Formats: sequence, C-alpha cells, structure tokens
Amino acid sequence: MSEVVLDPGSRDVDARALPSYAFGTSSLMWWGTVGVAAIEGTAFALAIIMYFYVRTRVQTWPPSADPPELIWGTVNTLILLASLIPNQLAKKAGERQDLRGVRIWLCVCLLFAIAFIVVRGFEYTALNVKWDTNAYGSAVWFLLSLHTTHLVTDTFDSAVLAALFFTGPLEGKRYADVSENALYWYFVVGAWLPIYVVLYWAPRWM
Amino acid sequence: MSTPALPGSSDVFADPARDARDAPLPEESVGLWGFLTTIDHKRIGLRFIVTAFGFFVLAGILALLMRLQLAVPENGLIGPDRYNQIFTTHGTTMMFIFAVPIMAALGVYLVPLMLGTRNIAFPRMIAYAYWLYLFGGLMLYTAFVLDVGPDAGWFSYVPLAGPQYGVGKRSDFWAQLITFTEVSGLLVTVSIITTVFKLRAPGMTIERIPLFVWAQLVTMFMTMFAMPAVMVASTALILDRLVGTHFFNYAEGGDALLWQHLFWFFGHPEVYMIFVPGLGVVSAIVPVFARRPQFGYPAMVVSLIATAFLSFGLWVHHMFATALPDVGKVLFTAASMAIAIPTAVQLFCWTVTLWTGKTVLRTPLWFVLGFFFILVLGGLTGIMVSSVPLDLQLHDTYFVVAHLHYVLIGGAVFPLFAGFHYWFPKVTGRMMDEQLGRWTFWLMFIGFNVAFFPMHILGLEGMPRRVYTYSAAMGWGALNMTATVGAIVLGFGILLFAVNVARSLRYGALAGANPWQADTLEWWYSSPPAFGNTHRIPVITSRTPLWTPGGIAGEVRGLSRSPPETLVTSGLEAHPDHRVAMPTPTIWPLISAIATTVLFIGSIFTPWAVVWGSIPVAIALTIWFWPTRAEARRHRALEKSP
Amino acid sequence: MSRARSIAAVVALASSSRALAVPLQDALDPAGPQAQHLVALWDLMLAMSTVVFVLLVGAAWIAVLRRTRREIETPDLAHSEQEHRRLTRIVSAAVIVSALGLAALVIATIATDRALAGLPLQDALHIELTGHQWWWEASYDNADPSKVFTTANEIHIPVGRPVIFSLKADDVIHSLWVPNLHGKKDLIPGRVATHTIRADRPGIYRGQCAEFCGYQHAWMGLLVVADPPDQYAKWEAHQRETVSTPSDPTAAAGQHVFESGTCAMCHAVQGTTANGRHGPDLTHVASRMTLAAVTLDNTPANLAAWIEDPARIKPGTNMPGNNLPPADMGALLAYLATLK
Amino acid sequence: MNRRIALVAVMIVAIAGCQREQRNFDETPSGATAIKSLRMSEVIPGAPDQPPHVVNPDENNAYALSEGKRLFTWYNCTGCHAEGGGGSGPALMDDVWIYGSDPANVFATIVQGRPNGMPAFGGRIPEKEVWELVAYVRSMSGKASKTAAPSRNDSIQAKPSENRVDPQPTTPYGTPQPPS
Repeated sequence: MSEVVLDPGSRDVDARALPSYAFGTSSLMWWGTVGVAAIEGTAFALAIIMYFYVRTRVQTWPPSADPPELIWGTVNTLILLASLIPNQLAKKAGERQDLRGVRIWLCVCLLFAIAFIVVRGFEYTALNVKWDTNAYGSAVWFLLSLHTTHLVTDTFDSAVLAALFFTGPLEGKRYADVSENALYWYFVVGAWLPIYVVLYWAPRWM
Repeated sequence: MSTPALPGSSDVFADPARDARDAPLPEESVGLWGFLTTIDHKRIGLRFIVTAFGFFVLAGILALLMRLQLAVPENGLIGPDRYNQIFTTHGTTMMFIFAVPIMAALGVYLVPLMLGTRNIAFPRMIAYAYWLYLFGGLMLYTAFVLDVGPDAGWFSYVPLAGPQYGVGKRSDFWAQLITFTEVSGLLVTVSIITTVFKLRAPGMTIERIPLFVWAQLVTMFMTMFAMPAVMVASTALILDRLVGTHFFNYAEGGDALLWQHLFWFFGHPEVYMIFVPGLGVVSAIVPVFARRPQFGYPAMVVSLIATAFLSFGLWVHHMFATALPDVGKVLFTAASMAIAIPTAVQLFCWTVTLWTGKTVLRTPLWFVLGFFFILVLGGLTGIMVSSVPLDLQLHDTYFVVAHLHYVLIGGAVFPLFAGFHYWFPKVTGRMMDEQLGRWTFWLMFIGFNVAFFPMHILGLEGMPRRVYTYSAAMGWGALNMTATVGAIVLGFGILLFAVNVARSLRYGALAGANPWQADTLEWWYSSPPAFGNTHRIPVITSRTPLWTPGGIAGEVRGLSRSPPETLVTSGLEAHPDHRVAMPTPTIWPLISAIATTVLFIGSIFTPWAVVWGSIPVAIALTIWFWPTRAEARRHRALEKSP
Repeated sequence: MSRARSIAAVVALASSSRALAVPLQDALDPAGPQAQHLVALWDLMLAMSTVVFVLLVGAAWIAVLRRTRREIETPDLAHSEQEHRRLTRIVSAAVIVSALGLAALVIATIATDRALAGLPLQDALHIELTGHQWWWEASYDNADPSKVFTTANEIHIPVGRPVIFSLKADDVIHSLWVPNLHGKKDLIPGRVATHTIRADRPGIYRGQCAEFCGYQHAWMGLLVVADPPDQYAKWEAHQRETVSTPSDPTAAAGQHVFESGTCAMCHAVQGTTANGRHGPDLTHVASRMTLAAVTLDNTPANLAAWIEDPARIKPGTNMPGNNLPPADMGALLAYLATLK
Repeated sequence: MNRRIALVAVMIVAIAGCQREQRNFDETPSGATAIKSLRMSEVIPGAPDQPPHVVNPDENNAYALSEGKRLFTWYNCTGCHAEGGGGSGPALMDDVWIYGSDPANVFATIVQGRPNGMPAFGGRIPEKEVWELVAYVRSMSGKASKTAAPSRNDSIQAKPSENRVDPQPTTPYGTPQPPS
C-alpha cells in the first residue's frame, strides 16, 4: 500500500474567491464552543454522579431534610424552555445576517436569561437544606451553583454581544458569533434539564 | 507558477523561492511589548516548553534532596515535615506542571507547522493559558519556599488533606494549583482539537495526518474528558476545607473513597496524557532515521485511539488495597492488562520499520532505544501491579515508585529528550552536538537504571512509599545508597543536556530547513520558521509530503498578508472552506490571567474573593473580546459573505 | 529456598550484616499460605516478563544496531506489497502471542484470587485493629466480654490458626501490611475492612503502615509475633491479668508519678485509676519488645529518652515532652518495668 | 529604588504570613510569668503599674490551633463545655468571659482551675499544650485570624468551624444582657 501520488499538475487554490467567515460546523468558533461545552458537560455529569454516590452512603433520602420545593425549580424550567424560542429566532436572524432581527431577539434572550437568574435566587431559598448541613446539602448546592455559574457567565456573554450589535464596530463574522452563542445557550438549557430532574424529583422518587 | 523544487534532493536547502515565501509577515512586534502581546504559536509554544523544563529542573533538585535524605538509614538531613512538602511538591510539579503541559506545548509549537497552517486556532486563548500556567507554577513554589507547600502527596488523599488533618493553608495551595493547571490545560485542548480538524493544509485528508499529530489529537480528547474529574474533586476539597461542606466527611454522609474515585478517574488518563504524546514523538522520529515510511499507519492510529478509550476504564487499579468488592477489581485487572496490547502493537510496528529500513543512528534514535528498553520494563512491571492479588504486596511500596518512574521517565522524558535533539535545529536553526548528545544519553540511561532498578527490590523487601527515613535494622541502606548514586548520575546527564543546548545555541552547526531530510511538513519551512510560518499554504497529496515526489502539488494563493489570513478546510477531506483573519497581538490575555490569578489565590483566603474577584476578570475578558474600529474596518475590507 | 530467590533476583547487594534476630519484612520470604500464593504468582510473572523483555528489547535494539548507515541516505518509498504482507503477518503474530500471554496472566490472577479467598476460617481468632496517627491499637475480641483485652503495636497470634482482622481507622487512612504473611489492606475512616492471615511458621514478622498518613508514617511499624499455640495461650492469659500496686517502694512512687502526672491523661493501665483512651494501653508495656510503634528497642535508656522528649525521636508525634525531675523519672521507669 | 522597597515589603508580609504555618514540634514556652501577671482585682494600693502583657506564642499559629482543637476533645473539655456551646460548664463561643479573655487569664483558668467545677490541670497537661488549648479556646469566639483558625472536623457537624466564626467583642461577666 505504498503512497499513491494524486493527479499531478498544478492544484493551486485561489483563496480570494472563498468567503471570509462561515456558519455552523465549518466555523472555528463552533468547534471552540462545542469543545468547552463538552468539557463542562463532563463536569456536570460528574457532579450528578457525585450526588448519587452520596446517595449510596445513607439509608433515608434526603437525609434529615425535606426535598427542595418544586415551585421555583419548575417555574425556572418553564422559563428556560420558553427561552429556546427567542434563542432559535436569534440564531436564525444571525444566519440571515438580519441586523434588526439580531438586535431584537438578543435583547429578548437577555430578558429571559435575567428572569431565569432572578428566579434562581428564589430557588436557592427553597432548597430546604444548607450546603454545610450534610453531604446531601453539599451535593445539591454544588450542582445548583455549578449550573448558576454557567448561567451567569453565559448571560454576561450574551449581554456583551448584544451591546456590540448596538454600538458596533460590526463585521460579518459577528453574525456567526450570534449563532454560536445560541448554541451555548442550548447547552445551558440542555444541562439544566437532567439537573432539574435530579435535584427536584430524585429525592421524591428514591 | 513554478512548482517548488523536488524535496529530498540536495538543493532543497538553498531555495530562493521558498525563502521569499517565508519572509516574515508584518504585525509581529518585538521587544518586551512584543513578548507580552505575541499571538504567534511558536513564541508561546517555545516559552511554554522552556518554562516547563525549568519546573522539571526544580522538581529534579527536590528529587535529589529526597535521595540524599534516604541515602543512609535514620538520616537527620531533612525532617518529616519538610520532607513531606518536598515529595509532594516534586510529585505535583512533575505531574501537573511539567509532564502534561510540556507535551501540550510540543503540540502548540509543532502541530500547526506539521499541518501546514499559519497559526494555531484561538492563539490569544493559548497566550492566556500560558500565563495562567506560569502563575500557577510560581504560586506553588512561593508557597513551598514559605514553608506553606502542600504536604499530603501529589494525589492529596482525604482525610489527611481534609479540613481536620490538612492543617493550615497547605492543601488549599495544592487544590488551587489544580485549578490553575486544569483551566490552562483544557483551553489548550480546545485549541489543538480545532486546529487539527479545521486548519489542515488542503489535501491533507484524515489518513495523511502525521502520527505525531494523531497522538496529540488523542491526548487532547483524553484531557478534555479526564481533567473535569480532578477539577470537580479539587473544588469539592477546597469547599470542604473553607466553607464546611461534607463531601468527604464520613460522619455527615460523605466518603473518603469518593475522593479516590474522582481523583483516579482523572489520574489514570493523566498518565496516558503524558505517555501518548511520547509515542507520537517516537512515531515522528523512527521513520526519519529508518529512512522509510512508518509501517502500519492505520494500526498505529487505531492503537492510539484504543489506548485513550481503555485508559478511562482502569482507574480502580489504584485502589486495589481498599475495601472495594473483589469481583469488580478483577475487571480492572483485565482492563489494565488489555491496555498493554495497543502499546505492544506500536512497539512491533516501530521495530519492523527499523528492521526493514536503512537505519542511521543519531542522538534522537539513541533516546528512542532508551525509550524501548525502559518503557518495556516499566510496562511489564505495570502488568504485574495490575494483578489484584500481587498488587496487594506491591501497592504503595518502592516497587510502584520504580514502576511509575520507568513508565514516565521511560515513556515520556526519554521521548521528550529525543524530541528536543530532533526539533532543536528547526526551533533554533542550529544543530545540537552529536558527541555531547551521546554522552547525555548514556549518563541518563545508566543513571536512571542504577537509580530506579534497585527500588523494585526495595519494594519487595518491604520498604513503603513516602517514608522520610527507615530503620538501620531493615538492611535497605545499600540499595538506597545505590539509588542515590544513580539519581546523581541522572542529574549530571540532564545538566550535560543543558550545557549542550547552551553551547549549540551559539556554536551549533547551521541546520538549514531539513537537516534530517525528514518527511513531515515542519521541515518545509525555514529554521526557525518566520511569523505566520508561510505566505503560501501548501497543497498536499501524500502522507510523506517532503519524501514523495510531487508530495506538495501546489499552493494556496490570495491570502491577505495584513491582516494575516489563514485557510480553514473541511474536517475529513481538508477541502478549502473559507479564509479567516488571524487575531492581532494583544496584552489582554496577560491582564485577564493576572485578574484570574488574583481571583484564584484570593479565594484560598476568603470565599468572597470569588465574588469580587470575578469583576476584574469579566472586565478584562470583555475588553479582550471587544473589536477595535480599525480591526473591524480592515476585516470588512476583506469580507466576503458565505 | 525463598531467601536464595531474593538474592538470585537481585544483584547480591543486600548487606549480610542483618542480624538474624531482626524481625523479617520481606514479601519474597512467605511464612503463611497467603504470602505463599503471592510469591508463586510473582515467580510466574517475573519469569514471563523476563522472557518478553529480552525478546522485545532485543528485537528493537538489534533492529537498529545490526546495520547502521553512516550517512542519512535518500528515503526508499518503494516497499513491495509482498514485503508489506510479510511484515503484517509478523506483527499480527506477535500481537496474538502477547494477547495470549496476557490472558494467561489474567487466569493466573483469578486463580490466585480464589486461593486467597479460600483460606479455611474455622476457629479463627478475631482482632479489631484500629489505626491511629502513628500507632496500632489491637483489641482481641471474645464472646465473653470480660475476656476482651487491648494491646498496641505488637500482635501475638497462634501458629496455624487463621486470624481475621477487622480494620478501622480513627483519623486518616492507614494500611496494614505484613509482607511475610499477606498483602496490604487499607484502614479507612468511616469503613470497616476485613483481612485474613495465617502464620504457618513461628517467628517475628515486622509490618509497616503502607498508606501515607502524616509526619510519622515512616515510623508506624507493628510486629506480628507467631507463637506456638501453647506459648500463645500463656501470653493471652497473661495479657488479661490486671496489675496491682507494686510492692517495691520506688515502683510505688513511680505509680504515683504516673497517675498524678501527665501520663494518666492519655494512657491506661488496667487495674489502676489511669484510664486515658487516646494513647496506647500500657498494662503490659514491659513485656513488649519495642517502644513507640517498633521505633525503639524496649530498654530503660530508650524509654527514658522517649518520655523526656518524644518529638526529638519522632518529630510531630502527639505525645508531649515531660521534663520530670530525675527522682520522679527513676521512679517512673521502675514502675513501668513492673508492668510485665 | 521604590521597586526594591516594594520587594522588601512583599517579603515581610510573606514571612509574617508564614508564621501562621510554622510547625515547632518541641519548643516549650514558659507559663510561670503568665500567672505572676494576673490580678483578680482592678483596685491596687500605691502607684498603679501595668502588669507585663503576656503573649501566647501560639496565638495565630494554624498548627497550634489545630493541636488545641484535638486536645480539647482528648482531654475531655467537651465533657462540660460541649462543643463550645456549654453544658455543665460555661459556653466558650459567646462573648461572655467570667475570668477574662486575655491569653494569661485563660492560661491561669486552665492551670489553676476555677470554682464550681473547673478542674486544675496544672501538672496534668504540659504547658506547651496548655498554650495550644488557650489559643484554641480564644479562637472559638473568633479571636484567632480566620486564615489560621481550624476548619471543620471529620465528625458530626455540631457548630460552624472556627474559621467561619466572626470575631465577638469581649463583654465582662455581670454586665446586664439585652433580653435576647
């Protein structure tokens, strides 16, 4: 299987004719976002595994604490699912490179994100356990805080991107950034769903 | 457009067309400001390597101190408290600050060159990763000098490193160092994976990627899924110590073994993250000195991938002595033995390549021979400790100390020194001295074996790990003295290497572009390659572009020089997709790294540092992201919508 | 035969000056069935590994050294299909042989595992071993609670009878390892592990903590003394006896120093008011061969130096220094000497 | 020139920082002067003089504080003071000090004992360990620096650990307590 030389003759490439930015899997930023999401997804998975490991150490669950109140967690999950719509519309507007559309939907996404953070504040008050009560409390607070960190950082990212779209200076590839930022929001939502089930329903079912 | 001179022929050295092609692009500033703001993957990669080698020397000195203390029984040279800090800092430095980062740094420097692109993906993030890594290492050694160094072992088992028995701030410095090196390591992984998939020269399809790049790619995927485990573990440890969580407090529902599971789930892939790049370096060197393409390329690639998957399935072999159920442990014996097969496959392929080639013996190949000898011995002792019952006798004894040094120094340091001697001409433009290289090899080879082989016997004779002294009645004195003498000889070998480097920088023979007449693309550029590596990205038609006639069948024209652009190609077939502008040099990665360092170190002393510390970090990152008007205008000038 | 093996396995560097009276701590010199199984597995692994090592490294080094060229010649890219197929067959054969060898080792491991677990346990002696920072507390269980007694750092066991340790840790992780009898087992706080051994040959077997546990991990030794059954029964009966006030006046004064000073705050002597739980039980300290977890031989001079300033001998130990006036120290030593 | 000053300043801070971590295993500070300096009454005949201020060598030393915490349980102080909340003995975590909160006062209380049941540990606990206990007892009400104070124990969580307790003012015994 010696190396076969492809068709000889000049195979020069004229890069001038190629676009200067791209959407989806051909853009570098897509790979960067998915790479970071894979890393943090592993961290979320390990935090959930830690929660169930701690479960194996005690008989009654949750140990000497009531399960977290359902109200705020469920409200937040609904807000998060609802936020998928403006997120998708922002992504589409970005891919259409529609400046007005991007501005509107990025702001709507921002409102949802801020609402989610506010409700998250109430969630913390309704956990019925403190982080230093026992290992269960530590695992619950660790899981929720890990997600909150991602939520806050992504909200800040989106806010900076939205501000950029109002003040400029703009260029073509910023629209690609909008679609990748939407991708990361999908990850934040995707990560929340298993955590929601683990935090709020696992204590009731186990 | 004349096709470039046929590689492999003698006049490839004096190629005026190539020299013009490699004239440096503008945008590269010099002096201190240039040093602090550079985004050239070669400058950052080189300082990564030099810094990691600096920490290697520091940790080596600590190792010599340990050997001096253990040279004679009941020695009073170093007390237990200081000795615990020394062996912990030695282990932590070698694993977290030397081995993993220097292998990633090799990738940062060489992968873009081997792929034929102009720069690494996300170069500013790589600059940020380097500064964070540097500040983490400095923090550890400042703590060590101030007698606040970590003292619970490089794996920092709980409860000894826990809130009750880990007194003071020592274990906090360890846990925070993990955060530094992990953030830096993970950012490098994202960058190298994106580079390998998206920035390859046109025509470099999946099966034309050099084996060194495959090894780096596999290592980065392992890093990506292994490091989060130790980040979760070290974060849980620092929370236990500072804000009173109970992850590892058995009285409140936690468990000491939770730490071991989390740590070793990362720990074992980590030693493969150190070892697999070593395999990549050997795969780069063997075909060049055998003067023939590497035999069994597909088998080698599959073996690398198999090693990566298997490495996640055998972490429990570090915990055979704990009270885990035995039936589970036997599974881990089988997995631990199975991982020897992919490495064996690569060993056979190298041997066959060397057997059927017109082999020429230079210093890099000497180190590869040392690698064969030491790694095979280390791999066989590894098979011994992977057997559950036998590990009950060998675990946590000097037998394991011997095993880990055989596979790490044999599997990573010897290939690394082979790589240093091999790529030194490309990095500096001058050859290293062959005679000094031979002496370096034999001093290191003999010193290593004299130092570490006796430890197998000490382990069998009952000497446990991490003891600051031992009783004279045990009869271990002679073997320990031998080990100390060996360690000193190994130290002289590494010192001689440093002398060789210093000497060759000024007096080394001029190397030209391809002194070894190698096959991979990094030997196509001038030595050292200019900023941006080349104007015209090559079009590849074979796995050994510089050997196969017509291997470089064309060039990519039309990429702007200011702002410098590079070509993005598709993942599998490397068809040209679009061009992207490289970022301009900027100071903000350094400032963001300083802000992050303040946040990390502050959070050791007060949890509130996380809150107020994150504000300067957010500001620095925002300014780093925010495009300047001039930059946007220049990009819009070259813009073309998809 | 095993002593010869350990010398054959190593270049004869082991200093021959090791006094025979010195307790053994050597995995290649089995004194019980468990260590015997492990040495058998070790021999198999060593033999196979040596063969594989010689073959592999020999092939690799010969491949290079047999015919090295002087100059870097032009690479030859034309390797015939036929040669490629031949090399593929060679490599595949080598891989298959390696896989078979590894499979054999896995089978040998499982066999050894089953043999270790198969130790007959009837009429076993139960000992509850608790690891403390830097000493071992052994309490011999018994159906009749009045017959339970506690000792430290020196564990006598009857030859031929299995011993089941239940392992607990009081502070950090330790690891019980007596290489002549069996492999090691960790003592983890919050968990209870079991470890079964049996000595088939009388002797003094030294062990050491094998999991890093802090400042004095290096000096956390223990002795397992395998006595013939009758000698063991005498020892056991003696351990159950409590002590009464010694008749000799200096020893009696020493008892007063012991109970009115700092000693009674941590140590216990059964039968006296001293009932401290955090230090080793000293009821029969004089009958033990060593002091401070097999660090010092049990001589009056060592005992005096240890009581005076333990931190000079074992820096970081939890026992504080006691600068007693000479008269009190003399009396105390006399009293401790009576605690046979 | 100012860079050198800054460098020296950093070194001083760093050296001071590391005092908290020193492990002096066998140093035995003398306690006799502490007891001599004590007076039970504010009223003094003749010219008033200032008793020598006694400094506890282990005041902010992390190792000594953690040893103090171990000895607090080993010597069964928890028997009467519980985990610091008090039981038959007074509480040690609050701001009320019956016999004074200075290191010398606490040292004397431990060595001499106090009426209503506090045993005299003089001669029973070596002085070095008494100083460690003094440092720990003061840290229970937040008087030790937070970076040196011990963290939680690997046992049932009875109270927030000393490194999470905010410093309490010292109100002498007998001052009317606000109705809590």
